[in-house]
Amino acid sequence: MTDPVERNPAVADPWQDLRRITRARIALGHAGASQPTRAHLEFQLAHAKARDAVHTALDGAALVDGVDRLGVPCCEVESQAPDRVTYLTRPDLGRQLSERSVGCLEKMGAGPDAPPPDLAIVLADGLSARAVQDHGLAMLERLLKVAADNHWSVAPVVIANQARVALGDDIGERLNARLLVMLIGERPGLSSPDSLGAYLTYAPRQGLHDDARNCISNIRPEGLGYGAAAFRLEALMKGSISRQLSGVSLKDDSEPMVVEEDKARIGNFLTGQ
Amino acid sequence: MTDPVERNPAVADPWQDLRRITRARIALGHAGASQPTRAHLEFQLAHAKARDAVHTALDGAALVDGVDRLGVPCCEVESQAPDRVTYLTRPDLGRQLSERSVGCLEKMGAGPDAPPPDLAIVLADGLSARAVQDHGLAMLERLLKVAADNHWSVAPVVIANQARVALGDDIGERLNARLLVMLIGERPGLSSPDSLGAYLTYAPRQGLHDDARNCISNIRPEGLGYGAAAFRLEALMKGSISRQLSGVSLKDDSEPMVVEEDKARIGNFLTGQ
Amino acid sequence: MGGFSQIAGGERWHFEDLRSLLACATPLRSGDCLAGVAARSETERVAAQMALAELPLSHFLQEAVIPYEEDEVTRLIVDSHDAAAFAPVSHLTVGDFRNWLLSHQADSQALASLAPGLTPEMVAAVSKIMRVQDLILVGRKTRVETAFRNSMGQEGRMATRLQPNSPTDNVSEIAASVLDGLLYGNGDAMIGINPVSDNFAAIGDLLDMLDSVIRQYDIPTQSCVLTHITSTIELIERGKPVDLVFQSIAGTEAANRSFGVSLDLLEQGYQAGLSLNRGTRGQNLMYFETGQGSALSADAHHGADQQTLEARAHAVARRYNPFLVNTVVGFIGPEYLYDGKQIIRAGLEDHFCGKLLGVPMGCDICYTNHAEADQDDMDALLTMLGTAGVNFIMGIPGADDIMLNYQSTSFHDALYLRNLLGLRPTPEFEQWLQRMAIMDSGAGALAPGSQLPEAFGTAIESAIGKVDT
Amino acid sequence: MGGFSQIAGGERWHFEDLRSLLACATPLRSGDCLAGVAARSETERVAAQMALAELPLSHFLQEAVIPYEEDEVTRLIVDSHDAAAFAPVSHLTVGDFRNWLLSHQADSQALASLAPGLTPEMVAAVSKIMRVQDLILVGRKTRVETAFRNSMGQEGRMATRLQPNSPTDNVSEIAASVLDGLLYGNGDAMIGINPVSDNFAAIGDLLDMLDSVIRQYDIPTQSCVLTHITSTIELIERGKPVDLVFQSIAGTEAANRSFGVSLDLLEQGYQAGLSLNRGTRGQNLMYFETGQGSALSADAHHGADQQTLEARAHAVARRYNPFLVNTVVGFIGPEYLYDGKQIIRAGLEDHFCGKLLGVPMGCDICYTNHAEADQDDMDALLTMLGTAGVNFIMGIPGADDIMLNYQSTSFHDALYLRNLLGLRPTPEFEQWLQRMAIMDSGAGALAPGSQLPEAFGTAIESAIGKVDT
Ligand code: B12
Ligand code: B12
Repeated sequence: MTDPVERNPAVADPWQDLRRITRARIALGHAGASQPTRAHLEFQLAHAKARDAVHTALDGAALVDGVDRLGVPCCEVESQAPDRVTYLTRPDLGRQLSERSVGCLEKMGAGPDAPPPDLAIVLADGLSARAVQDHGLAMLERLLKVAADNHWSVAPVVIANQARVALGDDIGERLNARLLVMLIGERPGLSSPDSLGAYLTYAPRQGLHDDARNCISNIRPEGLGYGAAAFRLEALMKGSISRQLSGVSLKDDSEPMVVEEDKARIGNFLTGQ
Repeated sequence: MTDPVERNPAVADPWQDLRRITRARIALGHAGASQPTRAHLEFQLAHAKARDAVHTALDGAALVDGVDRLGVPCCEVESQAPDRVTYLTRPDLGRQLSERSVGCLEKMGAGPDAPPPDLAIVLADGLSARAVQDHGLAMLERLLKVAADNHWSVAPVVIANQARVALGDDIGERLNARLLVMLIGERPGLSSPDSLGAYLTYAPRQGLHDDARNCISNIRPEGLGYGAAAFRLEALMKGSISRQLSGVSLKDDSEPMVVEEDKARIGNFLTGQ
Repeated sequence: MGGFSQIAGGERWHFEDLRSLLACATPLRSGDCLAGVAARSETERVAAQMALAELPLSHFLQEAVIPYEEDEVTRLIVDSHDAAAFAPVSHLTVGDFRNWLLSHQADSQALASLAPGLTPEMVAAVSKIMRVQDLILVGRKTRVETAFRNSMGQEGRMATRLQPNSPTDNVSEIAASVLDGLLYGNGDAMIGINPVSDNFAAIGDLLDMLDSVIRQYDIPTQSCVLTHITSTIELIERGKPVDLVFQSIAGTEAANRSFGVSLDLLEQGYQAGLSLNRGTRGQNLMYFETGQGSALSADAHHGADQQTLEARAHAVARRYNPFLVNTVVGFIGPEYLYDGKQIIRAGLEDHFCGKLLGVPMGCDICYTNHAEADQDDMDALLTMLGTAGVNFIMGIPGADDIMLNYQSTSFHDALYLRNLLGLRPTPEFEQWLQRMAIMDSGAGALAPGSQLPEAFGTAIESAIGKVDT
Repeated sequence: MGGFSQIAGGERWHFEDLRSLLACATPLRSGDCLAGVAARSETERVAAQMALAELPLSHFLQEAVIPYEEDEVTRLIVDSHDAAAFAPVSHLTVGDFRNWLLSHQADSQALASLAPGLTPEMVAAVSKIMRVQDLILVGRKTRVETAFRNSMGQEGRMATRLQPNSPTDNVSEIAASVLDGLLYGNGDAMIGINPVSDNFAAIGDLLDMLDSVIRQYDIPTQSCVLTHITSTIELIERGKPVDLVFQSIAGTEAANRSFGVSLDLLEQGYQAGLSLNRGTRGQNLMYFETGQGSALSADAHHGADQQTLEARAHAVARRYNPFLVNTVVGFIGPEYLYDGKQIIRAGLEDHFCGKLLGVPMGCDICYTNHAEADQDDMDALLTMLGTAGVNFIMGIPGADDIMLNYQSTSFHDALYLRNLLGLRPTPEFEQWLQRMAIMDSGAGALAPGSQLPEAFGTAIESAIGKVDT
């Protein structure tokens, strides 16, 4: 060991350029067979930030403002989980409306005699308030357009705090809606702290399980774009209303769509297809 | 694998009888090379109980009663650690007297003009309130006798809550004592939830370190008996007062004493000595 | 009347029935607290473990944790129990069963013969009185070998599932991750994509894509697209090239129902897979994912603890001769496994229980960003599962799944474990890696210099060319 | 002016000096929070790690963590630094030093030559940007061999210190524990008693006793009675048979002072030990114990983090060619290492740092009852240290030290690790175990049938006879 070691003892991978077509952590290189220092520390930083994302609270007022500006009535509710720490360890509480919220929804509801609205939409924090903060209104706008196009009546929009997916069952039932779409923050990933999920339930009511829902996931500019997400949701909603069900038996058999941009458009370059 | 396995697949050790001479977990036997189920679960139970011991609070009133009955003045103080959880993680607070306690000690002190007492004694919870609860008074009684025998004046006895060893420095300084003996609960072990330690400091004052103290440890009936402990402490205290120091330079060079009973009295049977 | 009593710590403890005895005996975890079935103190927990240790194994054949009448998983367990295989240990208590498992008599052969005689509740019970080191030691002795296009589970081997997920099911993105994984020596367990979409056409495209890659490079591995089993069945009917048939499963009928499946439906999927006859070395083709907490999450736990339910999920899996079963241990979140400590223990328990039941267990060593865990915890579980002889782990670019939003093990992690413990990929894949000049003939070390292996050179160059323009 | 800046997570972070940069870069632990030197957020911690990764190793030769003028440990580090040994890596940053350590170039030979060129602050720094798996992988490559009456630290070997403590220094009690340990194949690192008393006569008796046992049974091991070094020196002068000279040490002059020692005093103890010339295979005879938190506990930490100070304690040890150094990792309590997770990481860090500095590291894998830890955590650390090639661990009857009141590893734990990883005792001791018919010639398995080995039979029978009456 008298020779000085190389200046950079980590080995780079010759396919680094492919990093431009994906956010996946490929071509990290290696030190021995381990991850080089740079990759390791970038990971650690992303982890620190993703943990912050989990604990960030929803700015409900800003969302209410936004919904107002779209000219639809709305109402803010919260689950029975009083704070973030409880929310994280008590999903059961995150699935039930607080008493205050129940009252609030009752005031909003059209009353038992009014015709049931076709569609209710919830904007919920879930595990990433940032997701619904950043993408909720854009998706809402598109969904309202889809509803208008299809002549579906829409219930007041609900903004939900400390919410789990199944909180929508309770909300949808109280609003007496035929179809419920829950736009909810997915758990934040290292590379996607702001991913939105859309869960669709036909005839929502308390006690339903996930087999009765459909899901569209990873909605965000770097994932499934707003347009593509709305397109798919529309297909599912139409199927749901016409077949009067949702969940496992409702399949998406539409043509695959290319609304979203293929960052690389190089296809499966491994087999040249 | 058609033969039924033996009824007790754990193997016993042929030297089990030696368990009678020690509390050490010897001759546990083995299953493969691992600890048999019984030994493992007994360990787990002891662990559950030792953890309880850490969190048990001192019954100060009972101790005060006991000291009263010995006819000596006493005073109860506490450190700056307000509760057990803080105590465990903030030893710095456990080494400082609360404001209330300072006032209390001042009232107790003989005043700056009075001759300094030769000996101050503290009974402290430390990490096992049970230790001082069970053995504190018995040791105190013996120490008072030693003091009387040697014509040492004794300051009021102090009962200390949420205390670390070094809290004695503060107490001793305020009592202006020449010698301080801190009787304090040692951390509870699996087999000894009630072990008492005695720490001796000459000319106690804030800012001293452990090199300025001497220690006698494992005081309890199954460890170092009260009589033996008092005997050793007396030897150390005498040396300390005559040499006007304590700590690393003060050594116990007395004859080894056999006050404590050798449970087995079989000596080093390995070499027949 | 009934139930179990135990004196411990100077107190008398009572446990109503087997279900609550098992729940109270489980090492602390958040999911059992959430369900309200956990022991209320450490001493109660040890008391339950002591009572459990004294229970004869044969008792488990008399008392069901979830009633036979109400639950098809219980019926499966009871009806398929092999009394002859059970006979050699039928006279033991749970505590002595632990002793026997640790003894030298319990070698790989003995354990394999015993598997059909064990019920999931028995193995869950014994795991609850085992320390982590016991779970490792016994886990390591149990070997479950299976085969499809290569052979899994041999001593000294550990495979990886290459998981090249994309948030848009984008084919070029997926291809880039597949390439990365293969060049890091990963992918012998399978190349398995979680599709973000449940659109038939999109999933069909992914199946075609993986099939073409495997064929073009002649990779001794299998593909999987982890969509719902009903979709897979439909795609098989439409003639798509399905290697492994995937489904998430749980330990109760009701939880499976909430996943949209039943034992019959799983059988249908299994038969559909078999009909294609695509395995070359064997016909194990079911791929199941499990994980503590899923039954409770579907409110379908019947008051049982999540670890016992997990073992029951393994018993469901066992029925279909699976190629691999994956406990996705820290996947759901802190409501079931709060922190690294709970995830680590659960991962080792699941591996142990599955293996003892005769199931080819792997583990997705993972955590989410809402759990109290980090890479150090994963390294601990990874290292221990390696010493415990796990059949496979995951391989994900940089450990970061950009679609499922969680952290698992990276391609590098697998190499770490191979280097540390001298573990090797599956034999067929190892040969392929050498043929392709990806790995040194040594124990899985990356080929020196990291020159691009020839066969992939052209593909990469053309791809990079296209990216540049 | 001065200090270090880093942009991370969209913010700019500043660290005043090397000392605070190191402290902020340390993975979370309670002791650094107690000292008020820890990072205030996870993002700040990573920022500090990033800044540290960019720092040239040579910077550590310019900026002292504790001033040269104030601290004899700093003076020792600076004055004994071997620039020639350092040269090969002198141009690297901390981040690239990590890369190099993980690379295949950094083999055992290269690492051994480098050791004298490294300062404790350098190795502490690089450990802070390493994952647990990195600490294991590099730890395993570093080998430090020493010898007294047998040889320590060879590849594939792991020794144990038999610790037969008694709350009354009772000789029969101690003999019973020694017997138990030997018959479980433990004791090659040493038979080392912590005396409860500091009475000269009592300690002298213990020294005589251990000496007579080792001689009578011709055990290739060494004894140690862990009293204060001043007492050991005195006892050597009185002609007592001292094999190893023990002392607890810490990483600052002030902390050592609170332990009642100085570098000079340690040298005196070392020379006194050497004067006896009792080693047969070598003359490494100092035995040191260290552990994160001891400096802070003595209020002698100078605002440095506890892990850096621990590495400095290793540098103190290194000076005296120690036979073994033991990081008693979870010994003090939760104020320094709060829970199993912190204990595990600290144990692996200490092993890594010590070895890299050229110190023969072992670990007392342990916890107290006031910490949030349990046997499962110890199993994790035990298993990982085994794979990391630790020189020795502890062997205590049933893992329960009935005098020091903490839990460490049991005789059985050592056998677990040997079985799992194929580790063997030191060569001389292994032969002795076979000669005495205690162990099978296999990898450390207990002799079948557990018949009493002949040589011990008489002693045991007579003892049992006496107990009965
Ligand atoms: C966590 C998770 C699970 C957990 C859910 C348990 C739980 N308590 O969280 C488990 C492991 C059980 C699971 C199972 C399945 N999942 Co899932 N899951 C996720 C994941 C990673 C995160 C979800 C999230 O963050 N939710 C937000 C929080 C706030 O919601 P929550 O109320 O806490 O949790 C609920 C939802 O997560 C919901 N849920 C979870 N998965 C699915 C899947 C479907 C189809 C539906 C309707 C609901 C649903 O169940 C939870 C309890 O009510 C997403 C990927 C992603 N990036 O979002 C995939 C994802 C939603 N799951 C998916 C699939 C396919 C499944 C399965 C159908 C797989 C299978 N073949 O069995 C099963 C069955 C689901 C069911 N019908 O019950 C797909 C959906 C694809 C699609 N477009 O339909 C996704 C997008 C991942 C993927 N691409 O594979 N899943
Ligand atoms: C924990 C401990 C330590 C820790 C203390 C750090 C800490 N923050 O707790 C460390 C590892 C640093 C330590 C070091 C030593 N210890 Co020590 N230690 C213990 C132990 C296991 C528990 C003590 C306890 O529960 N205290 C109660 C709590 C409430 O007190 P505390 O305020 O939180 O902590 C203080 C005391 O623990 C004190 N302390 C700890 N050890 C010693 C030793 C002496 C001689 C003195 C005066 C004080 C002292 O220092 C702490 C900080 O002020 C005891 C064994 C036992 N069963 O008690 C041995 C014990 C007290 N230590 C002992 C010895 C010999 C030492 C050393 C001298 C060893 C050496 N050769 O260097 C050193 C140096 C001590 C010193 N002068 O500073 C002996 C004392 C024998 C005797 N009769 O004199 C004991 C009995 C164990 C033994 N038999 O070996 N020790």
